[in-house]
Amino acid sequence: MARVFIPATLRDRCDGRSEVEVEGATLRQIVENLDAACPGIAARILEGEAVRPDLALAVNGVVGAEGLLERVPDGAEIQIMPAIAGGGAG
Amino acid sequence: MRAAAGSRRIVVGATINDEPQEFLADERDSLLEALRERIGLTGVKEGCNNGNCGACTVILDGRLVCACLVMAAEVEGSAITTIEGIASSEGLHPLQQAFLDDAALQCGVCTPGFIVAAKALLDVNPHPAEDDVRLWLAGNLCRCTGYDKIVQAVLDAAGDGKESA
Amino acid sequence: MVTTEKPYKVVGTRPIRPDGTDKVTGRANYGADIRLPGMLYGRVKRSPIAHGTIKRIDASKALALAGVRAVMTAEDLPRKGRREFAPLGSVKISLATLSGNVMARDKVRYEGHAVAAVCATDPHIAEDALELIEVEYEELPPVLHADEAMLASAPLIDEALHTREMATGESAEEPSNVAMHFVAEMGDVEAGFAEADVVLERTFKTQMVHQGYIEPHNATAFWRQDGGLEIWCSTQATFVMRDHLAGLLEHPVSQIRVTPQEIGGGFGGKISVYLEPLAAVLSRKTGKPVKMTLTRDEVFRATGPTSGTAIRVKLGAKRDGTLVAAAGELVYEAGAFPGSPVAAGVRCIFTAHAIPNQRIDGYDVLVNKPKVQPYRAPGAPAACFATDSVMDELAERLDLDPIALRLKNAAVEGTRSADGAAFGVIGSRDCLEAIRNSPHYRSELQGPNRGRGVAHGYWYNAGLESSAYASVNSDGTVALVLGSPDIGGTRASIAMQLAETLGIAAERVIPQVVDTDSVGFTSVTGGSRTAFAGGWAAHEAGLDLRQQLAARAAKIWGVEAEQVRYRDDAVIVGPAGEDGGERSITFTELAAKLASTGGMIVGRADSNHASAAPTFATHLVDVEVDPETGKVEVLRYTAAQDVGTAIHPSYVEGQIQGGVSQGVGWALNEEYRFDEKGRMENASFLDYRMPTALDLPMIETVLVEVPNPGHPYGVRGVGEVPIVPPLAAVANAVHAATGHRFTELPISPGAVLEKLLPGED
Amino acid sequence: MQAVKYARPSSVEEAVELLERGGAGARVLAGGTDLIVLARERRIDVDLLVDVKALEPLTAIRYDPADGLTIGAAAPCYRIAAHPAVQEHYPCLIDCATLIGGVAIQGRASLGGNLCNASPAGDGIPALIALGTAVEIAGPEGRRTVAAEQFCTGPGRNVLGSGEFVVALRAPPPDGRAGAAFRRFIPRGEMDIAVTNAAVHLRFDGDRVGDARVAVGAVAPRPLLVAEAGAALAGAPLSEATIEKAAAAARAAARPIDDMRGTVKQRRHLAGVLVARCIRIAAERAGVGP
Repeated sequence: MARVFIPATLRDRCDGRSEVEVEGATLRQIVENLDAACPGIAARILEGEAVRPDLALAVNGVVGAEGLLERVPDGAEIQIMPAIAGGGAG
Repeated sequence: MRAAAGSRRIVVGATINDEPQEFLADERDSLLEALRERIGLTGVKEGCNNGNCGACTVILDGRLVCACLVMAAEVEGSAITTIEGIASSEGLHPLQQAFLDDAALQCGVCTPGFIVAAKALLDVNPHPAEDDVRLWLAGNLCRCTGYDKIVQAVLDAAGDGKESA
Repeated sequence: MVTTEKPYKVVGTRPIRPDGTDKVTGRANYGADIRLPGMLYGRVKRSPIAHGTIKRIDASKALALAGVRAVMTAEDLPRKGRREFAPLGSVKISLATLSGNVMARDKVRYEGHAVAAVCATDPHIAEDALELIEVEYEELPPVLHADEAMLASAPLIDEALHTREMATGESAEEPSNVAMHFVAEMGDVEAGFAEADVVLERTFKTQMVHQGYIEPHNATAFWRQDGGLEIWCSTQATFVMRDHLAGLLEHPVSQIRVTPQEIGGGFGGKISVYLEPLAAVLSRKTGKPVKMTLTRDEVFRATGPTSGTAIRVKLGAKRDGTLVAAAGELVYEAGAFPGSPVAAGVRCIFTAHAIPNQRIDGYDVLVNKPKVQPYRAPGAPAACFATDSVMDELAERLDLDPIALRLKNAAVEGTRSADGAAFGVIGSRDCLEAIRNSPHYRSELQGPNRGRGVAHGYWYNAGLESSAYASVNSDGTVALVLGSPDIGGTRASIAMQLAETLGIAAERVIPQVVDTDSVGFTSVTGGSRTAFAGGWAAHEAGLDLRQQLAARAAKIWGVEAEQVRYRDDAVIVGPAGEDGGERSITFTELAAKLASTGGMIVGRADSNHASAAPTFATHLVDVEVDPETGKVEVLRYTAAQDVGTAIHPSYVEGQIQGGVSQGVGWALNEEYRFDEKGRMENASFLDYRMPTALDLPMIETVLVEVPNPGHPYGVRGVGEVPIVPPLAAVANAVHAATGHRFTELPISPGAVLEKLLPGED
Repeated sequence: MQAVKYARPSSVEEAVELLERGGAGARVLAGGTDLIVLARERRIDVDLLVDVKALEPLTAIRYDPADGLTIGAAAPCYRIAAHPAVQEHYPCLIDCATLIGGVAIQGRASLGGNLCNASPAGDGIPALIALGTAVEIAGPEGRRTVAAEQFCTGPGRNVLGSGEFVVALRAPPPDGRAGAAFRRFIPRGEMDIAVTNAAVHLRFDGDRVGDARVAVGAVAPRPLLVAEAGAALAGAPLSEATIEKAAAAARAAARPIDDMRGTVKQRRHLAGVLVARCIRIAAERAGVGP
């Protein structure tokens, strides 16, 4: 079971809830199961076969490199956040 | 502006890093352009090309100048020292060693100008105070270090000079 | 000063950087230093107006000039779709945006926007040719300020742009200059404010500022007759450059090789492509290598900067200082194409503090100014300026010590930010305490017109992919091949981590940064990720070497590999031999035997770790304000930062001192100034006033080491966060000195005088 | 930079001829720190650079107690600042010769060039005006002399006619108990264009100010000699009241503009501040306490 934090503007899909608990061992399963709980939400998160280019899914606060294949440990927290870049320090 | 007219090639004779030489330049070349593009002394850096960053600092007849503010044609008969002429066959100049020891460079592109400028300072003031160093180096911009370690390196190099003298 | 002792031999020492000698003798090759046989010189024709349609481009006179070899325009670049993306680290960037910024097509969107490029046999001729390229524009009214740009009546910079709601991915029906709207919300912000005893709401403004690297952008391209494209340039991201060129030119990645030259500073501004595709097309047209360099004027007008911002912050606190609610609205100028760092601003604005109820709105807004690029902790400094100015006022209002107020509310392990993420092990409190305990904070600031300010900042850091190859030489050294361009000394810090893993001296690892064909994919040098991820890859390559070396020793000794162990002191030990003693061989001895026992060995790693840990910084500054001139002098500065583990403390200190310097410049004097037509007025180092050596004191650093549990050596990125607190710290100090709050940057002498001389005219 | 030719005449007459024949596109190259930038950025039309640094009258610095100080128009700032007579008698010139740009700029830039460039904010000009400097000009009609305060006519404009150039600057000899000072205000510590600058020369008769010359820059299209400020000081002992009167006169004379380097309000205010500061330093240099 993972705890998905729902951003404010997606809560209309989840009866106003800010967190939803769903099953899933990978992010793909999490998104599929989330869509079952909150119909239509997957269409907002995905574009084609991948996460929307301007979004990122974090597992326990960390955005991994494996996209929807990222493993999700039991009890994990999932955040849906904008994809953002860094600068550079030299 | 009038239409572009072709410019002449000129031959300039100067002593560069203790080697007398003649080089071909465009009449409208600055000393910076001539050093970099005609002679290949690319240690002299271009940062702004209008005298505000000091990356192209060289010593011309004993005086610190911005190579971007000198015409190549003007240096006929002059002596020029660039960063390439600071170290000797015996090794690095104490300033160069101090910059390494003190981590006084990050990206390194301003470093040649700072070292040439600092050398000119130590030539006239072998034991400068921190304020002297800051004032003298105010014409050289560094964006990486916040100047702290550069100023320290110059002070340290001056200290080394004192010990060995 | 460094606060902890570490159990390491190499990590934490201060060896001389491997590339140092070349850089102090002028031998290091930077991008503009390249000279190839037959090379042509290219220049860019730029728009003199901020907004307009291109009616006609006529290059015939330029092409007729003796020595001119080719001219290109946007017609020579493939048209890219808005939803075609190229990767850029953890984000993706629209190729239409990239292509449109590289060269204007149909419309110019800012003064300095490239409209054509020319190459010639001599740089002077290329410059002469610029004046002979005729461009006819139909001028449009420019939109120069975000607040105007957001009005429904504003002229549209891009008629096809519709505001996109970040979370839902839905676009508005009407076109707008607002590219994106971000929201982050946690708890119940209304209820939070209702609970508060004190509520402060203030609005802050900052102007565009430039990264200010000393080396202008440059690129040299050679498009070979067989289709291979060679690029030499100063970039923070060779592989990103390669992939972007592949997308922009519709040329196979396999046919593009990017060779990084030494890079003279970047700070985020040398990630994007500018000249490379232009040089490539000109080379394709001429069959010759083409070198292009920007002038400083062009660097200011057409690269960088970071966003000008308008930020509203509302904080609610209990009487004891406990923060109960925060609301923020961040409006960031994107420049002429979408992509401001407002999302990062949203992420960072309140995150250094534990606040249960938050609502943050962020807007990415187009204006007719250069397209912004990342700049050191992009988005965070302006956000921190806003929040920590209000924190300062709150401390004053509640009669609390400013550090005590921040300690009371400091984020700790488990604290959640508005996007729901909870912190792991962090050093937020540690930095605040380090400053509270510093001699500087304990000293009394004496004298008139002086003031002391403090601020506390946060940055999240990045991980991403890095590769490393390490080959053992017969003399007991290791050649380390890296893909990360070294801007600030990362060759040293990465080599040191490999040396630590192998148990050998730092000087025995010889690092080299190589081209995109010679090492595995390595992402951008940026986001403070290089020492973290590059070091991790080097560590893994070292582990690979340890294993192979142990196996080789086992083979030599005729024992099972499992019986052999590589010790941390670089001695390989195995089971007792015939003489009864433990078998052992040093790394150096074994290196000499490799060739005759099966060949030399190479350790490899392709690593991709996401566990870059966040960093915090607390800055303390004393200033003196000249009441007659309004000039602010920085008297003393101390910066405490959670650096994880300081691999090479000198370069960690250098990163902090450099970030402080940029932050002080941003606070006091740096700003883009535009006239009413959107033409930049101060595009030179004379009038864009970056700090000189005279403008700063020595900058004291306190390296607080809270190792990152997600890294083998505890590394956290260190380069970004030092630019976050200075804006607020300086503003708070000026307030202490003058009694005036400055909500707009820069706090230039003119701005200070304006407050000090209210009655005079 | 557009195509240019370079010439290095060996006499003043040859230089005059080159300039006259070259017309508007011919420019005198002294230190080059302004000219080369302007030419490179194509902000001026130039096709001939006449390098006058081989001409002895343009590089010499001479001092004679009777005639005063003569500075060759192309003498670089560092040589001016290092000259013993300048150090002893004209510290006001050291103020500006060590402030124009950084050390590398001072290795080339000249006070003559700074004057000819005629920037309203030129850091060499107020001191020349305050000292009562005469500008010696060579041209096709021979030599003529113009007072420093008359030399600049507007931003980037001066009195020089076709074929004319400045040979030397002549400052009068020190006159009894006198002192002068130059100060400027810039936002950074160095490497900036003055937001406002000022210079003051004071000559004392006993404990009274006998004669005062006050100049301010960057507050009008050209650097100004503010006679009212001088008059406010002359004839009375120096006091806070007369200093404030002089500062007020400088503020009143200022006709500044708003631009990216400063505002009207700021510049007018600074004119008063800098004039007051210069008066105090000049008095101190004259050996008169405030």
